[in-house]
Amino acid sequence: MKYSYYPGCTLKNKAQDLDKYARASAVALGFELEEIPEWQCCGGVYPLGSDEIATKLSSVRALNYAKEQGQDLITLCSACHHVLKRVNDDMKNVEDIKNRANNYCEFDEPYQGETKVLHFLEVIRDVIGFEELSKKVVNPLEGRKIGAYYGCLTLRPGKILDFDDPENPKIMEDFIRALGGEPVVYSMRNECCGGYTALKDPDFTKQRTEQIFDDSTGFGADCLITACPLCMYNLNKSEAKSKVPVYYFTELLAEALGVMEGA
Amino acid sequence: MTELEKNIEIIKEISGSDPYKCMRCGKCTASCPAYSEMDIKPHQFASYIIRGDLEELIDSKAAWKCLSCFACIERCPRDVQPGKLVDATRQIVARQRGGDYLQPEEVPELLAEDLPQQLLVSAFRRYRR
Amino acid sequence: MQKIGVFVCHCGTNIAATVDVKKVVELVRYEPGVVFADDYMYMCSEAGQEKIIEAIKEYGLTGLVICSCSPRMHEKTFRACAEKAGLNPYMVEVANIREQCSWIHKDKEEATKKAVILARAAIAKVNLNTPLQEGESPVTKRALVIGGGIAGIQTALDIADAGYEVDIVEKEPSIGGRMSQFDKTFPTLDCASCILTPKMVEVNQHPNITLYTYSEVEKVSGYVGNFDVDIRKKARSVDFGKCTGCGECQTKGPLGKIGNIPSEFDRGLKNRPAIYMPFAQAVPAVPVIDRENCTYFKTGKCGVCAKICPSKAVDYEQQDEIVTVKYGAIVVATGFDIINLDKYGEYAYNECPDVITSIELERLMNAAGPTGGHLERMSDHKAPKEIVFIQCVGSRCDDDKGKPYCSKVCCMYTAKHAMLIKDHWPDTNITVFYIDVRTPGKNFDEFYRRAVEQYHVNYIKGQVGKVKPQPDGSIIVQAADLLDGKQINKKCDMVVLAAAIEPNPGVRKIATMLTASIDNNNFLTEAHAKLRPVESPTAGIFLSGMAQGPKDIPETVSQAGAAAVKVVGLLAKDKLKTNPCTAQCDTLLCNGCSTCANVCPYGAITYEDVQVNDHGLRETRRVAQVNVALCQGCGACTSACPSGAMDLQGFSNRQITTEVDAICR
Amino acid sequence: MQELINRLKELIADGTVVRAIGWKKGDMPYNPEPAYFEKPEDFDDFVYDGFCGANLSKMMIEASKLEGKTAVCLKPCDTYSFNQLIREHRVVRENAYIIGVACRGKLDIEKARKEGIKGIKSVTGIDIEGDGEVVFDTIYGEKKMAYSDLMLDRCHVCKGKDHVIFDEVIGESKDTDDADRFEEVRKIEKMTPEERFAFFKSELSKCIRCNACRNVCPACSCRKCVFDGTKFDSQQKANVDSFEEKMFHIIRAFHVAGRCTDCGECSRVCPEGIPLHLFNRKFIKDIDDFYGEFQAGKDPEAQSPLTDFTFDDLEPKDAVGRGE
Amino acid sequence: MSMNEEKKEFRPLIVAFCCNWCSYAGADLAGSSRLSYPADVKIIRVPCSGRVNPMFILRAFERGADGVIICGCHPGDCHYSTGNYYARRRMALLFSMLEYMGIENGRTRVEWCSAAEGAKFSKTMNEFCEKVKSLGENVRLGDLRCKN
Repeated sequence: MKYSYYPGCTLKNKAQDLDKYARASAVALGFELEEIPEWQCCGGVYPLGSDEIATKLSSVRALNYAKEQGQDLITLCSACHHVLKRVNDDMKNVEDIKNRANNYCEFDEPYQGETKVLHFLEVIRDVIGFEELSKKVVNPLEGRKIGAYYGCLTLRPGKILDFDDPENPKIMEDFIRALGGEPVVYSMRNECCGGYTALKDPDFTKQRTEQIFDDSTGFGADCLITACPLCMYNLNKSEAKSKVPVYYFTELLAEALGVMEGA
Repeated sequence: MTELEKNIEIIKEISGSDPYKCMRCGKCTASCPAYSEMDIKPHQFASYIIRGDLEELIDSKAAWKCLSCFACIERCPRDVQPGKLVDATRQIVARQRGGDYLQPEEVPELLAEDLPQQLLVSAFRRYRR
Repeated sequence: MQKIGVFVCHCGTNIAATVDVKKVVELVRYEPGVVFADDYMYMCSEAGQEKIIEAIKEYGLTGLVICSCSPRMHEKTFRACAEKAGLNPYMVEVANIREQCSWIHKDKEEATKKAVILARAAIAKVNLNTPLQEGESPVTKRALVIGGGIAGIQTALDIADAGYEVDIVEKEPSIGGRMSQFDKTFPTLDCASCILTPKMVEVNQHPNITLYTYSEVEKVSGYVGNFDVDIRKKARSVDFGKCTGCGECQTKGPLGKIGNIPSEFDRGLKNRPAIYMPFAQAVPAVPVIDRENCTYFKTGKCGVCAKICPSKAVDYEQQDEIVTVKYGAIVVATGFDIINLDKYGEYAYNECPDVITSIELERLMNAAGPTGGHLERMSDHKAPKEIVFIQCVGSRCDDDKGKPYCSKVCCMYTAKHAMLIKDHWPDTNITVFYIDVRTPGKNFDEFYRRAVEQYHVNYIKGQVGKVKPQPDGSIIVQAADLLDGKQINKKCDMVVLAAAIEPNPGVRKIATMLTASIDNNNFLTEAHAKLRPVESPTAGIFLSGMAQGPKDIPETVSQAGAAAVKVVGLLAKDKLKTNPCTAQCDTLLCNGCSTCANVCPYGAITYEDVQVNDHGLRETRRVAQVNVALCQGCGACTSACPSGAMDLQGFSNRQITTEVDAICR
Repeated sequence: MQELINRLKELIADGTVVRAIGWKKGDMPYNPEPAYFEKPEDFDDFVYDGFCGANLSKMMIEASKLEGKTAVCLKPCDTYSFNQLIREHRVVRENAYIIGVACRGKLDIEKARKEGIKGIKSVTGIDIEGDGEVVFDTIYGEKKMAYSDLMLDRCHVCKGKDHVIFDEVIGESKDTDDADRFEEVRKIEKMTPEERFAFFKSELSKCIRCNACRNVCPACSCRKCVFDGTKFDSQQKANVDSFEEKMFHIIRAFHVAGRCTDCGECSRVCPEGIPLHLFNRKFIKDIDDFYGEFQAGKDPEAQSPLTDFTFDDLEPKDAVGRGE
Repeated sequence: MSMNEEKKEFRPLIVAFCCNWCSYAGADLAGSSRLSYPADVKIIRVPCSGRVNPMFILRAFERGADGVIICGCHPGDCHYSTGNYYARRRMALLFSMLEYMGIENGRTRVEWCSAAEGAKFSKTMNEFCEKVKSLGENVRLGDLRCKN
């Protein structure tokens, strides 16, 4: 199975781990990631005004490219996942944006949201299946109590992203279980880490991440996983981090699949 | 249509949400992780807009403190989506006033070495036009 | 040519404010057939009707057009008025210039123009009206009540006491419904079972009442006065005649008293065995075997209950039985349930056993409940010291977020719960997060104020954002106090959700069978929101209880009584007037092709060979015959008929065509 | 043909039937006409060849009322119409003796005319059994055409060579189906609304309200047509200028929708050459698309699509704008 | 808006066939809730959407209607159990035929509207009027004759 792959800017740079372990794991799991040539940054956030199009065009181009290849589009970064899915939803359902974006892009045929956008985890859940995944695990993460930290962008708005139940998600927990680890459920897992305010209000994000660590360790987590480079950054800024390491979910995946070395 | 109603129409258009649907239940405010930072609370955005107190919103600290975490949008029982009203306020500042919360000159100073690109672009999008 | 009188109603200012009534009168006066036109302030008033009667007599009117409110409102009134003056009631047509004109248009000129057009269409139609005679149909003097909760019980008792036979169909093994699950009732704190159980017993012993428990309505045909209903009596696997209700089978079964199946009655807070009575006071006191969960039915082995039954009442061979019964009237009292809370993950209902619904709390506080009436947390069986109530969970929501309506009873039962808890366990702190406290009703606000003033229940305005279970087993409720402008993290050890109520999910299927209309929220629609609140628009179908809309017990009981009176009023008649607007076949045009019979929902069309004289040509032809007693006047046959032989009286092809012409003129 | 004549005579002689319905010679070699045959000498004019296109099933409506049985010659496609008439109780099965006659496609004289063949004196090669070319002896000399080129359009989309109801079959039929039945409809569907409107307007403007389509149609068997009656104030206005062609032809097609077997007689008899079958075939195509394939007359027990439904039928709004 | 301007504006003529049990009651509810829709809509009460003969629709167009809408109970909720199911098939085929003949398909519509859906009734009528208005005068079916 081949997928168009949209890595996004951060994965090329600060979050190379998220990317490289994903690629190695994909090979081990038997699917191929074809990076979209000349992709442009998704913008990191969905535009503030629902009536804007200029800031949506880079996503539209990537989506249309995947459509032309006849492939589903995979992303890993929670921000790209969020933006691509929402823009795709606009292209499918919002007449005005669809028309304006297509007028601007002048594709061979108009893009109308045909591409299916999938998060890497969704491919594992919906295409490969957790049962199949657990069969491929060579180094089960036995005895590890892992807290899934979802943050906000992967889950919300739940109706459009259609990723998992936004209030009570279980995809990452099932993932951890499939890898042989023990998922730790805690209520802060879908609460915001403070996000981009880290730039101007680092103290505030610190408060947030402390609460996240308190809650997750309170329930017994000995490490956290995330899919978001920004969450990773903010969590890493916390002092608690020394006791509780934070990993990209792909890193644990690669470890369990035994492909860390080649990555 | 009154002047006030026209302004509300503009906000409706930018935000794609309708402040008149708000029933003042406060679930947004209850959900907001940035509550402590906000001088005007999320649930008040709808009432400020309906009252026509756009100036106060625009001048507020709150408009820039929203984390865009969508908790209020997800949970709002009336589908008012207060987070979108906050975003719309920022847009009005950017579109009508050219005011930005983040100036390019500030950036080098704020830049940490391990800062992910995602943070920078997000912040730029959120704080500026 | 008809002699038509046109009467234009002002309806006070309801019509006259937007429609120039005088002008309408002037403009329709010269329409073909019109010999008299006048206006009046209130046409439906006695004086208005007197005017009509006088005009009929004075001008020898043969047809009437009343321009007024909707015919659904006063067509009957004006027909009766015509009849009084000796005019066939079906020579009356109503032009709806209120609901469909004055009330929705603002521009007076435009509304007046439209009113004239609507009047013209009605005049054109009356020109083609023919006097119709109502037929008669007999009334089966027996009523069916669907649902055996307090609404159904009360309706059945009232009908039975009036001397008519009535059957109750209840899908559960026992009657009693939701009320039997409650502990106490507001605003007087009576014990629910103390006031309900005697009624249940009365139902069981009443000579005029037949109970079909563990049964469902399968099929309904017929019409007002003459319904045929198929009732499926599900196999109980216990012989009614032999069972003494001793309960041995439940207590001494393979799992003893405990069982391993979540008890529906106790909302899953307790288990039950596969052979069970839902609760001790069940009526009838005859257990059922839940075949899906019974080891014997699943594996063919076990049979313990049959062995221990002292009266040999267990019968594994019992089959479902379908009985067909005739009824004159049907009451829908299917009640409610609370919504599924899967959509509201922020309240952690599915994750945390100590987050419960109000109805679960009822069971927890009930002496016969899973904890014997001791309020305890389901997680560690400790008594909660700090309890948070969350109001409006799924009520008052936007379309896809939940129910758009107020569930009406939650504010009051929450105050009740708070007071009862404080009464029994005074050292418990109680906080209620509310959006609005709604207490319209006799002694209702006083009741709520007592909770605050006497019991010191802490009411905080602000919906809860998130319920966060903590590592130490406590729960933090993240909310806002909107009046104080604070975000609150309230630590507690139990959370009670006031989940929205919704009509029993089975009601949709029943409504479809009854052709009773239902609204977007699956509540049954009443014939008129104010004036006919316990009747469905479908004749012979009546509404009782929550099936019609959210209401509390006193309201339910009064509505149940009202529905019963309507039923009794119907059953008291020996004959019903039938709608004369039935289909009619022109035998000279009929091809005998059977197309019409294929679409008739009532089987009212048969074919007969008849002798016809078609302009001198005498021959025997196979032609359609309409049984007017069965025909309900839908007209499906008329549009299926290619030759135009089939026509509908009162809505004939020519009448509708002429209306079209009048409107498009 | 002789075998057919002999058999019909035999059936009358042995009292099985009282009369037969078939074709007799017309004033031209290419226009035979339907006729009753009772006495042996009636059969002198009997003909059955490639030009005998008329569907005789409708004649059984009246013949059913006569004393004694009637033998009726039905081509494979005509038997569908007969079945449909049975379903509608318009003919009495017991009063008919159905001879399934062989068919290798019926001919359209207009096709010859289009080729410039005029002044026809006689035609050969139109026998049912033959398989050669059709030869016209004309006042301008001999002209030839391939049988298939001369065939009616409807025969190119033949429903099949099997009779769906019969008492006996005489002769061997051939499959002539070599075109897509709905191609013409599809072509129109693909036009712009303006083109479609112009097309139908120009076709229907040829209508001279002669009612030939109505009279020949086996599904149009009403004792009295709604357009002749007063039930809708829609009396035939042939003599005035207000005959509503669109209304008439839409309603006619609508009334036969789900009952029309697509026998194509309407178009065959139209003196103005209006392709009336395009209305019926549109309904047939829509019915197939919306509610599953249905062939009227195939199964006399089958419920007509318009007197049937499923709970999740297509919504009218989805029935239109499909080409957009 | 002054009266003069209004005269210039094209106002469509719309005939609405409403079944007595659901849609006509829905229209009444729209009325008692004061949910306005254009006066261009004129309602004809029929017992059931299954009563609507295609003849009526063509007749309306012939006599100058610019749009025809048929409203009935929601499928499954027909007062007579099945009338709207037959109507649904009839109208699907008729509308498709009209479209095939080049008639703008926005001029016809079927809407299911219950007695409780006053708001939907009003919204539907507003939308339909808007649509028909945008199509302009009904030239193609206004004259059912095909003679020029």
